[in-house]
Amino acid sequence: MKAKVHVTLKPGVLDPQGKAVHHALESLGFAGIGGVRQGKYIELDVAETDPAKAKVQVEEMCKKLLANTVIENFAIDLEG
Amino acid sequence: MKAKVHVTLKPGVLDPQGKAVHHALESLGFAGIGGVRQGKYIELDVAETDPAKAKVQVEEMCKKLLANTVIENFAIDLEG
Amino acid sequence: MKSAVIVFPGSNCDRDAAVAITRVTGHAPRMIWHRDADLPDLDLIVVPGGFSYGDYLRSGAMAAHSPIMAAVKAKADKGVRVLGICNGFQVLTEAGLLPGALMRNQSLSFICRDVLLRVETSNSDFTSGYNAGQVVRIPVAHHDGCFFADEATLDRLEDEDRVAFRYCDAQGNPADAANPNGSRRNIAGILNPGRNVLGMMPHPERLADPLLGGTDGAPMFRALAAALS
Amino acid sequence: MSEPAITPEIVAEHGLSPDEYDRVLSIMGRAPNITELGIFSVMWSEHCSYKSSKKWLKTLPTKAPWVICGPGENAGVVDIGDGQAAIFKMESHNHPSFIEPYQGAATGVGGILRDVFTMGARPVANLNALRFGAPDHPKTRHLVAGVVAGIGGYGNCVGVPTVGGEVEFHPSYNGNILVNAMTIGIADTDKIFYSEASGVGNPVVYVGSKTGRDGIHGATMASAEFSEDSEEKRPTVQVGDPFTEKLLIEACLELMATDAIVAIQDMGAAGLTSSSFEMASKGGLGVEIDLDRVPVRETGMTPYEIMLSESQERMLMVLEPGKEDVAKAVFDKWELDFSIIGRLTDTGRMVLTMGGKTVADLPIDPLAQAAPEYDRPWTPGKKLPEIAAAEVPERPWGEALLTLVGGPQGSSRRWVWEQYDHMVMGDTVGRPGGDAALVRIHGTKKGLAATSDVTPRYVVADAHQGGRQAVAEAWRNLTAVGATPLAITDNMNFGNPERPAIMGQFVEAIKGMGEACIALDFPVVSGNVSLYNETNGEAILPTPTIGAIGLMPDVEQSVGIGFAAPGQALLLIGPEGSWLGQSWYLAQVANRAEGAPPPVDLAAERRNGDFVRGLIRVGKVSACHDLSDGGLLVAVAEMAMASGIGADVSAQGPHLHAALFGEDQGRYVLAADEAEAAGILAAAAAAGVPARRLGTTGGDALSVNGKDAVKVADLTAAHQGWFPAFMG
Ligand SMILES: Nc1ncnc2c1ncn2[C@@H]1O[C@H](COP(=O)(O)OP(=O)(O)O)[C@@H](O)[C@H]1O
Ligand SMILES: [Mg+2]
Repeated sequence: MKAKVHVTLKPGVLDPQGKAVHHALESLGFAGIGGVRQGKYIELDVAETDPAKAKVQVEEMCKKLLANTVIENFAIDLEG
Repeated sequence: MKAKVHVTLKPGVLDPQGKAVHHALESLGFAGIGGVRQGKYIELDVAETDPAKAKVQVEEMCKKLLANTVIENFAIDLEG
Repeated sequence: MKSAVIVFPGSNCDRDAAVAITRVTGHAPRMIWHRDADLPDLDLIVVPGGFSYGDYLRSGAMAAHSPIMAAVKAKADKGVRVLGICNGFQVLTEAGLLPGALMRNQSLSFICRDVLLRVETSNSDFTSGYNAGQVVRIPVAHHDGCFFADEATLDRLEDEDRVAFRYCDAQGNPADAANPNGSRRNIAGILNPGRNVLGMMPHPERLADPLLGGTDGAPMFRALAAALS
Repeated sequence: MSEPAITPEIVAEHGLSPDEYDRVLSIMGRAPNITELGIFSVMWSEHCSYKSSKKWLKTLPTKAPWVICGPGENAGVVDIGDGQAAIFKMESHNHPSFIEPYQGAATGVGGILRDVFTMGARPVANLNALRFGAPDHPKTRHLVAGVVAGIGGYGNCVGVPTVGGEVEFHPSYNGNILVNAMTIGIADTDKIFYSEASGVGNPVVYVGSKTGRDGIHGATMASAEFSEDSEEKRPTVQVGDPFTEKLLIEACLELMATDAIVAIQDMGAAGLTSSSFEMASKGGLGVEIDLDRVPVRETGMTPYEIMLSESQERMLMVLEPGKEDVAKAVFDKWELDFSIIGRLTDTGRMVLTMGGKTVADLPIDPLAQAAPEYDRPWTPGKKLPEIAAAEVPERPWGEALLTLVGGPQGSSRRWVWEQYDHMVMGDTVGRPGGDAALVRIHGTKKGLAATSDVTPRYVVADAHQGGRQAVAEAWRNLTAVGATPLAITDNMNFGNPERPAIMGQFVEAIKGMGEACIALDFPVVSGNVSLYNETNGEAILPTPTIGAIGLMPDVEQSVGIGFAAPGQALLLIGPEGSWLGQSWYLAQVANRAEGAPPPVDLAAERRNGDFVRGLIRVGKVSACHDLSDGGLLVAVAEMAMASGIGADVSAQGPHLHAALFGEDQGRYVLAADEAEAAGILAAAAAAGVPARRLGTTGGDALSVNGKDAVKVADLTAAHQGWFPAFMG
């Protein structure tokens, strides 16, 4: 299966990248931008074909490695 | 509206971060991982309420700044 | 030689470049703040190293889109020499003055050390102070120095003699082990078709003073001054 | 918005003892509200009030003719001649780095940089002293990788070279690593900025980043013993933004070049609370702050949150009246927040308002003066027996040497420092890998030498000798490059001071440090205390890290550790090796961490060092290395590896292992032209300095008494190989 993982900063955690991107977009003349947050997007192929089991496995991966749960949240989508 | 932008490396462009994550997952004992690709995920709030116009605007942002089209593709989802 | 160093928020090798140029050529460059949209009459523009805009999003991306880069592009089109060092190289590729992209080092770590470079061409005002094939020692200090371009672009760079420097071993071989960051074909620096724009990851300004451990960077500035005076 | 009632539980959560809370009540004359309680809590925390350590810190020598400002300000200031001053300090970020190694270490660097540029100095060098758990502990690699990346990520981006430091491994740090960061800056002596507020009515200005809910309670976290459930406290981790810091440095220095600033203070631990409090308190004034004017990045922040937030990259200033526009223009140029949030008053009170209402009103002086100060009970450490060399089994020296230089403690730290930009700013004359780093003072031929040192295994065995040794080793490392040692900053990392044995380590280490400072004319000008470094009751090795700087009048005169050429004479300055107690050899070759550590003869230390420095300054020496961990042979091996040139050395004495690997103090190895050797030995004899011909450089191997050569290339492979292999 394909797992799509989004890793985003927890609400309230400073996002210097998002802040800088926001600023840069404004100076490029884009108006009306309320806020920008930047995260990571990770795609993985896992051999596991049972969605429930795959989910558990990818969750494990997120907790152990993909996300820094001190400051980040993660969300998992499974496909096919 | 909220725009969700995925920026991913083009196929064929080497992804050392994805490779390192793959390797690290394996050494943590996760088996059966076929491949890992890492990209960026950017969330923006835009004032524009017309979906078509918002899409054009965010596409502009991607081409001008958010993605480097020499090496990256982007995809845009609009919400709300 | 009338030269200038562009200063972006987050540039941090701007002073180093100015010191080296002054030291080697006797001409002090002007420091130009990124918001100054007009550039004076110049022979050489240096886009220095550092972390412009924090290198957030992608190294060099935000600086590449700042107004001053439009002015730099216009000067480059008129043949003014433009030297991008490290972050400056990243800015020049992001701005489209040079092909390719600089990606995260293969090791994923920042790397600061002296490396050996083979001078690939002496046919430019930047490299005419060296002999083609000469091996020089110059430091790198970067996180995103892995030069990437598609095969066709790489072939064209080679066919047009636009590769300026390659990472090499002591014998001058562009060996894998001598490549600090995974750059395609060990490329450390490239020229534009007009040969008036050079981007390179290593820092020639860091070794232009014997007290800092070497002077292999000095011939670049000396040659530029000779050509442009 | 309803505020929580002040219950005994809430008081306890704020780290205030019932006794301390009674004092709060008597100062306030009423029960505090939650914001006021929060302010008391952070101001009286160990971190801000130094309540356990103050009594002893006061005993350290802090004066010398060249000291411009000792402890008490953001950083220490020493005169380096020609109207210039060096400003420096070291600070710990131990707990945050254990919880989130990248951000914890990064924000540690950010914080110490701010302490230095707050005073008007441009930061010119960073150092970092790191201590991790056992290499085979499951968390160690992750922590090493994160901390090193974080230090590099921050320092590289702000463009200040990271030129030196230490890395050690020991199981006592398994659950409590140490991350001590040091910054050195240069200022003009007539442009130094202090934090003492003055001028009733003067505007109080906030600059830098916006305030969020970061690290609320960070200061109290740094003052409480660690336990497994501190994982719960995770959201207190702050994220650093080195790009904003770089802008803040440039903006502050630009404004400092004008005469707009009366006083300035960074917002460090306890953020807006401690910065505003300390500025007003030092000036004997009051302060009024309108919290609605504090730039915030989140909605609905309470007064409590705004006052206690530890968001990074922020500064508080008092301006000359009428200079608001000048200052605002500078911060606008650098695209940083700028807000006039209040003014100084003559009431002696801190009055906070929000939404037009007073949300806190406390007296400044009584609060500051009533800050608890404890004379905690302490017990002296037990004296350990001296280990006789004869009872330590002897192994072939080549094998022992490879073990030492190729192991976790003795291997090269190149893997670490190559992730740090150590050359940016174009003045790094002495790069990492030698005894002290050497940074040229921009535009001059002078240089500052810098080092950080402590040998915790000595301190745990005998805190008094260990304290002396830490200072002496720092002094020696500066001397070994030719510099005149000037002053130190100390970072006292210890366990729980409420335990008399730990308090005893602290007290004895301070006594030893103080003696060494006096004997070596090496005052303490700044420092930091980090207590409660324990996990589940297990304390770290007592670790009083010494950061030190020295002055090199002409950087061209300095020497490095690498042999300059083959055929050079090698000389040993100082006594023969004899002391194996607490040595690397005993621990790593004989597997025994035992005995008394080497004593430090401070008079000999000074005499030998002054002699060596004198020789270097007159150009008689081509390479120099002090002897420390691993003794004579490890030092010679490091000199050989640094140059790729071998050497033969002669060893004397009844026990070869003690002669080669003993860690006796106050010693150096010098290389010199053959023609100079006799003269140097004669001068040493005249000066009463023990010295002898040790050997000769040359070839591609190291040998002892002409025998048993070990190839330099093999030593180098082992020395360079361990760290990268460990990190994978
Ligand atoms: N964390 C670090 N960052 C930068 N340099 C380091 C670090 N750790 C060690 N070094 C450098 O490695 C060299 C050897 O360190 P160390 O063995 O502690 O030196 P010494 O024994 O002379 O005190 C020194 O130049 C030191 O500055
Ligand atoms: Mg040393």
